[in-house]
Amino acid sequence: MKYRLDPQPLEWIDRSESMSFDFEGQRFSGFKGDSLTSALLAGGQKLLGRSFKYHRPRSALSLANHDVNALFQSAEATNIRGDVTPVSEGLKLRACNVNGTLANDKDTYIGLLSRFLPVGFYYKAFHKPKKFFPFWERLIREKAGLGEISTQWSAIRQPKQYGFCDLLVIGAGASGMQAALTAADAGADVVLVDENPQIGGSLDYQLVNESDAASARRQLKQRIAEHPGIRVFTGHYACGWYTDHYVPLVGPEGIIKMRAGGVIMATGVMEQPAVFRNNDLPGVMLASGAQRLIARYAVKPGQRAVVLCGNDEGYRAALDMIEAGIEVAAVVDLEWLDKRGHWAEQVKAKGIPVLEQSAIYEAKGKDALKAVVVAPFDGRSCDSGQGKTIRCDLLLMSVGWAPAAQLLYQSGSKLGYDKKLQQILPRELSPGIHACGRLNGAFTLEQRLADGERAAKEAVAQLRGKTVETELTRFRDDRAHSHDWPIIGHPKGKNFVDYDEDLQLKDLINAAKEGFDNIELMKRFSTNGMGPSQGKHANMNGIRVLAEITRKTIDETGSTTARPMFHPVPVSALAGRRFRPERLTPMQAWHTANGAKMMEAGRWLRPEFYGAPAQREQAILQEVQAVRSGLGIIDVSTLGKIEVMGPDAGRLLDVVYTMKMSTIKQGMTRYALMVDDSGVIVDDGIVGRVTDDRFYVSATTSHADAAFRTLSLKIQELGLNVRLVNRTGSLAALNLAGPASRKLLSTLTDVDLSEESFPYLGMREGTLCGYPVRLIRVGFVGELGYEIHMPATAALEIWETLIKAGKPYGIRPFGVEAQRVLRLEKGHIIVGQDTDGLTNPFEANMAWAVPLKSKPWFTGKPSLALLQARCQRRLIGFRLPKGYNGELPKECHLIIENGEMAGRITSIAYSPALGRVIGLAMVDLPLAESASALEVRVDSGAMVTLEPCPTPFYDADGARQTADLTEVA
Amino acid sequence: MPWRLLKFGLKSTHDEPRFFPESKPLKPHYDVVIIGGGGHGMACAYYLAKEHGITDVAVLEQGYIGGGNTGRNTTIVRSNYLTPEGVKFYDTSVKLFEDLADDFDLNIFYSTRGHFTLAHTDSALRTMRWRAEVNKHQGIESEVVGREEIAKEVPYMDLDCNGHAPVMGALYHAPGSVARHDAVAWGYARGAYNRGVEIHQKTRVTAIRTQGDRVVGVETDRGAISCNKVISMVAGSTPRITSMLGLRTPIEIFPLQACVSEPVKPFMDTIVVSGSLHVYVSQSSRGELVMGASVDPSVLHSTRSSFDFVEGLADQMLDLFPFMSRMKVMRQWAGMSDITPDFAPIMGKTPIDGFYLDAGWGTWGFKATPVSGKTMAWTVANDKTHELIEPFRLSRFADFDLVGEKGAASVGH
Amino acid sequence: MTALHLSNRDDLRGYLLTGPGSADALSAAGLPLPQAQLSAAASAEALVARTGSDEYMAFIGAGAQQPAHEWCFPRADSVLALKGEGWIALMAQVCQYDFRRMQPGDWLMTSVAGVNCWLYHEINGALLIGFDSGYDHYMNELFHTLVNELGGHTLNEGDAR
Amino acid sequence: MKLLDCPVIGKRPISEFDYLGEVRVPPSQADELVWADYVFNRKGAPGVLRERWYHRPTGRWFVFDRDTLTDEIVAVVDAADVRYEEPRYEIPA
Repeated sequence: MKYRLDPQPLEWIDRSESMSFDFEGQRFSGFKGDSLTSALLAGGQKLLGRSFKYHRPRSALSLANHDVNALFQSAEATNIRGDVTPVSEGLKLRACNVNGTLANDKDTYIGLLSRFLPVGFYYKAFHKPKKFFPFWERLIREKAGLGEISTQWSAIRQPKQYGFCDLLVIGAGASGMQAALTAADAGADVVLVDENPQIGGSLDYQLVNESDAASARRQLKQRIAEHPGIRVFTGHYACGWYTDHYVPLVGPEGIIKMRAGGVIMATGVMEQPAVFRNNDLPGVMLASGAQRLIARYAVKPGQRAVVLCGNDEGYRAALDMIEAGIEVAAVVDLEWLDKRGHWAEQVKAKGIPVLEQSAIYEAKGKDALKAVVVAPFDGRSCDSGQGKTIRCDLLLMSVGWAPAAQLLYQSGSKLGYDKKLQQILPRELSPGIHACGRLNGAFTLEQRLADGERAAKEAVAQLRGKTVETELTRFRDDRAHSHDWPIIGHPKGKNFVDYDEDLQLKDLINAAKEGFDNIELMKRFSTNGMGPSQGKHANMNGIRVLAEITRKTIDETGSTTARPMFHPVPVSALAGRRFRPERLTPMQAWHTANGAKMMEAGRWLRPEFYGAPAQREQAILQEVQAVRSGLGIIDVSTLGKIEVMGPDAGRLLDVVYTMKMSTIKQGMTRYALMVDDSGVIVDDGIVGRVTDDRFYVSATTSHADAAFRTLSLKIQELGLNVRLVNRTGSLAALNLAGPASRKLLSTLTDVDLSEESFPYLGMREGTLCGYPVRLIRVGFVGELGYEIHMPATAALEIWETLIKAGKPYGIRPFGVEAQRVLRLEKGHIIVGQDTDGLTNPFEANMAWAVPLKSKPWFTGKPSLALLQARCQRRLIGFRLPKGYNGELPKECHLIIENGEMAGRITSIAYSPALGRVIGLAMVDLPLAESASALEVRVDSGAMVTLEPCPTPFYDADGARQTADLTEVA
Repeated sequence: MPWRLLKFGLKSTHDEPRFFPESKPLKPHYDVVIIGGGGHGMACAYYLAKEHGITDVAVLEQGYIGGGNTGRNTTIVRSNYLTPEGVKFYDTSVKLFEDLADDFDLNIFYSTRGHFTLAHTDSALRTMRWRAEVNKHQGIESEVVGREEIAKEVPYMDLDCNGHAPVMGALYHAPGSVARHDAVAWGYARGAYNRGVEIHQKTRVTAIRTQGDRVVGVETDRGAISCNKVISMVAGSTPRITSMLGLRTPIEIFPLQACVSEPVKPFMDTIVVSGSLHVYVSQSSRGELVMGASVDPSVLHSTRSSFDFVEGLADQMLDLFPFMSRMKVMRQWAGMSDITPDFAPIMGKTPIDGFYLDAGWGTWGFKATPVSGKTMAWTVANDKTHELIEPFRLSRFADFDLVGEKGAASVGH
Repeated sequence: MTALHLSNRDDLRGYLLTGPGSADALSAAGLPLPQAQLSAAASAEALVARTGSDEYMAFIGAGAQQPAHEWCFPRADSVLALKGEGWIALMAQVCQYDFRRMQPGDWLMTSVAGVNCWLYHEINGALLIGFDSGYDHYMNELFHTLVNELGGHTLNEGDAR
Repeated sequence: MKLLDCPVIGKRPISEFDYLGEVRVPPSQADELVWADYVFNRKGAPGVLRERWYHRPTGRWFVFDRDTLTDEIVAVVDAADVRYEEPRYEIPA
């Protein structure tokens, strides 16, 4: 590890534990705490990746999770960011987006073709002739993307948790640490979050060799560690700011969704590159990147350095390089040395040559930096004629900063460009949002600490409901730390503005020339800032370029919208634990023990039929026959079950349902149809009257919650004196249906089941197996039958008792499928199957359920009054000839009349009782009323003739629902 | 290498003409003012100029070209709708899309991928068959396919959805495509501009002037314009415009969100939609997965993002594609959807003479870009509703004569 | 604090009382009567929550008297009892509520892991989580997993008290 | 996730609510056009909208005035203030 330095005072690595891993087939080793990039650099591997488009050699830039040209992949993961991913033993890595090997990438030729691929070239080529586009597209797709995924990977889900705090401080640099302490001292419950594994921020790499920073660092860290009011989350990044201070913190173990009372943004600044020819060569780094590499990982970024300065910080970096044993060949300052402070003096004092009013005209080297050409710079361009070559293998760029203001933008805060600091700074903060530190223009250590304290005081006061004057500008520096034009043209280009997307200066200029001279349009046309780093080092220079071209100010130019995520977030973390609430009836265990094939009905599981999947059709038929000839039992616990009580109960039900419910006699029930304001059918069920002021309502499984909600809404709207109790879960229900039902039930209940005292549609209360139950004579399946509503706690016992006692009658449990056939034989609709999103009762052939004349009002009545005369279609019954054995039509096959669509089948099934196929179809008028035959087109394209017929198909006069057939027979 | 690329390489200067004009002052009068410089507005301007010779047209855009829902949608183009009128309309659009690159001489990356709409319940499967039958009747390639056929095309999908709501089948629509959304707006804008249409970005309409029941002009933050005809093609901003005229409509605005993953090498060639799981996904030519869900549950005139959206999307997506857990979501965004009660657009003439509406685009506006532009241009040029959009007239609500698209899944896209 | 553990409270019988006279019925049965809406009052054998202006939920043990009221309906809730160190961390995974704020005696109705629940913080420190018994299987499985992941243990009913 | 600050139950995430949209009151008298306007048309423009929300875990209804541009709750509305009598009229078809 020839580039590893002696121990650094604040290094993150643990030299007692080394780890080895493979990169591109070569063995490397690093220490615990190393990032992949630092370990590779320590081992002398400078080439870390290839660029997206031109496959140019690239290396480390920031060491701050912005290095998207050093992406790796393993058998288990892809697009691994080397600059922030810790080494682990045994990893096998290769570089992403290379054709062949990293060292020998066959796609490097694309770089040679770059002049043929100007900005937006793909919009202007490949589309003519049209038939060749798929060919070109395939080629383009092959080159697209970065890492490779494996579709064999298993799902990873990291549990998430909710977190809460008074104040969330994002960024644990000098100002963030101070803000957290000040706020916590004032009694606030503070969370301090930082994306790095340790708190300290730039104090620990930029000011690591500053003696006055050392004591501040020591004190801040120690006090934070000891403070009971501060919870610290290192290794977590705030991926976005969402409404009401909801800030997800993404960490190695998963996401903490932090809900804060207020947020202090101390997110700092992101160092920006200079734009010059070959500014992407391995060896060209951000100054802060080199400082991180040394301070955190004790890795030497090079042997002989040139430092390009547009600010004081560059001089600090130069001193740090010297400290690390790196030869500093020269400092190149974009301006005059006398603008700089004491760091520059120290550099000068060490005899380092400083080239003033100069810039890097170009960097040289094939696969790595070998030299730079320095030329005089007038603030806008270089005098290339006076270029001077300096040999070096490291170039540090220290030309300015962009605020890490993504979350600030997301919070709705306003920012603007400050000419004094040459930086975008906060101007107007949203409620509960605070900003401090370098993000807010406070640059010296004193300023940053004072600004942190200020922001915290303001935040705490605001939390406590006090109105406070924000003094955002009070501790801002009064000098620039960014150069307003660190951008150097070059006739041969390759001066990159966006490393992610391989965009050169001319690409932006040309985009603007073509009319894409709005910052958003420029982004979309050129793709500047659209890569994985989302413009973290491309946006600021992009704005500067566009402002220059259009001769506008930075503020007039504006910036693109900063959307989440701040850093990309793994889907495994976003997905979290898998919650799939599943609702079971009390009879579930019995169903599965007895071979039920279960189906999902919303959250419920219901038996579809009982038997092996292979015997599906047969099982359903047998279930149907059991109900018709003997006895069947079905679990209908999923029905909505609602008690409606109070003086206005009848009035409520009259408003909600089409038919009059307030006239139901005690102990009787009535079919209940619900439509919406526009007259469309939304639900059906039954309403029964328990006592004068008490009703019992059932609703369909899928609409149970909505029906309850509708009832309670009407109570609110009309101010009715009604109490509702939703008993869907506390009561179970079953339907005991078939000719033998009365006989069986009579032995188990104290209710008088005789036809005279308990007629069809009646409802009685009594006991069954000793439990209180409600019995309802229902007719959905068309046989004598009883719906039994019972306590959920007793349901299984009652069910099993009935099954046992029903043995002599051949009792058979039946599922949803058999019930569908049974109800179809009776011509009953299923809402949502025989109706669609626009079906009204007239179309559903249920005019009988719409008492327009006799009822003064119900929801949807005026609409139905209007729709009555405008019906365009009608639900009718049809059948196929007995013994039909041709291709069977299916639900939703179309009725065709004279070659035009004229309707569709909504339900169809073989009726064992009738010995033929029957169904319902929604058919256009007047065809529905006049046709003696309908043609339906089946899967094969053939036409099948349907014979319209009246419904019910079975037992039209309903005799079987009232007669006790075992006695009749 | 295509000739065009050679040409770029052989020239030393970049002398490509401008797509759009530089900013200049508004004229005091135009024959036609189009509010909204998205795909629809630009398409309408393009066809007005190209097919009807109407070029005294100003397109007023409050932001930048294509910056609204045109640049925020997930770029799916298809015609497998449920109603005959919907199918006819969107099929015309698909056909226009197929020739658009030629028409513009601009590559819009129109890429036919095939489109699966998954059914996880038997009722969804029934609706799929309904759609397939209606589609086939009108000559659209559309069919219900079983699990085996899905597995063949999308072998890496977990059809059992990890045990909940397994896939039972799908509606497969071979012509389902994606296109580069921005390029569609740019192509129309360039074509309109080259034919004399004026395009004014950063120009916000603040009022619409009427005399009696007639439109006579618009006011903007850059001055007033007199004109004879105003077409509102502003999707998510429609209620702001209609309220200037006191015109009531059923439109409500709900945010619709989407996100993209980090780019990876292409592996997914088809478009997959699941209404039950509220997800849809395709892979762009940049290698990013483009993913979306259904609209947010409450009205909001904002393009803010919510975290619940990405969480829910990620959670459901893993039931279909477990391996995606090791990918990363890079960026999320939102658009404002103008939703109607019957999930069909509102197009054509209005009770106000000279004021035309092209709205109610909900989550399905991008795929209608060419046909909307074309039929609206015809309608404006002839002051008579084009027959393709007759079913989408605003007055259908007063007539209780709604379009039946609601039967199709709400996550259609 | 003791180690995290989970138990089922099958001993509680639940009732919902609504309408005028609910409060009197509770008092007549000697049950505690909470004053504020969405607050609860407990006695040794009973827990009563006021869920509306004249609506109450009562959960009573074997020794308490069942309230007599025209509109009194038995409920069929499943009730989990969560107790011990780390219960707040566990709840943070399933519920968007700051449980650090929940004090003994507090009553809360919220969504837990996608299921509507009522929660009551017992004076002795256990958190009761009640929900529709249809979700019994789902919630038990989930909570057992969570408790095990967090290093706690699950107990049979009876062991809990 | 947005929070709704409600009377009695306090601040709750909107995922616990069903959104019922604009509070609408049937017209006291109506012809066909007025009725259709009530059924279908909405105040779609950005601004303060009076809306109903249903809190599922407690079964409670809330009415808020919310600014649909900024997503801020402007006022909590007493349910009694938005009550109406069910109308009783016939619309000539």
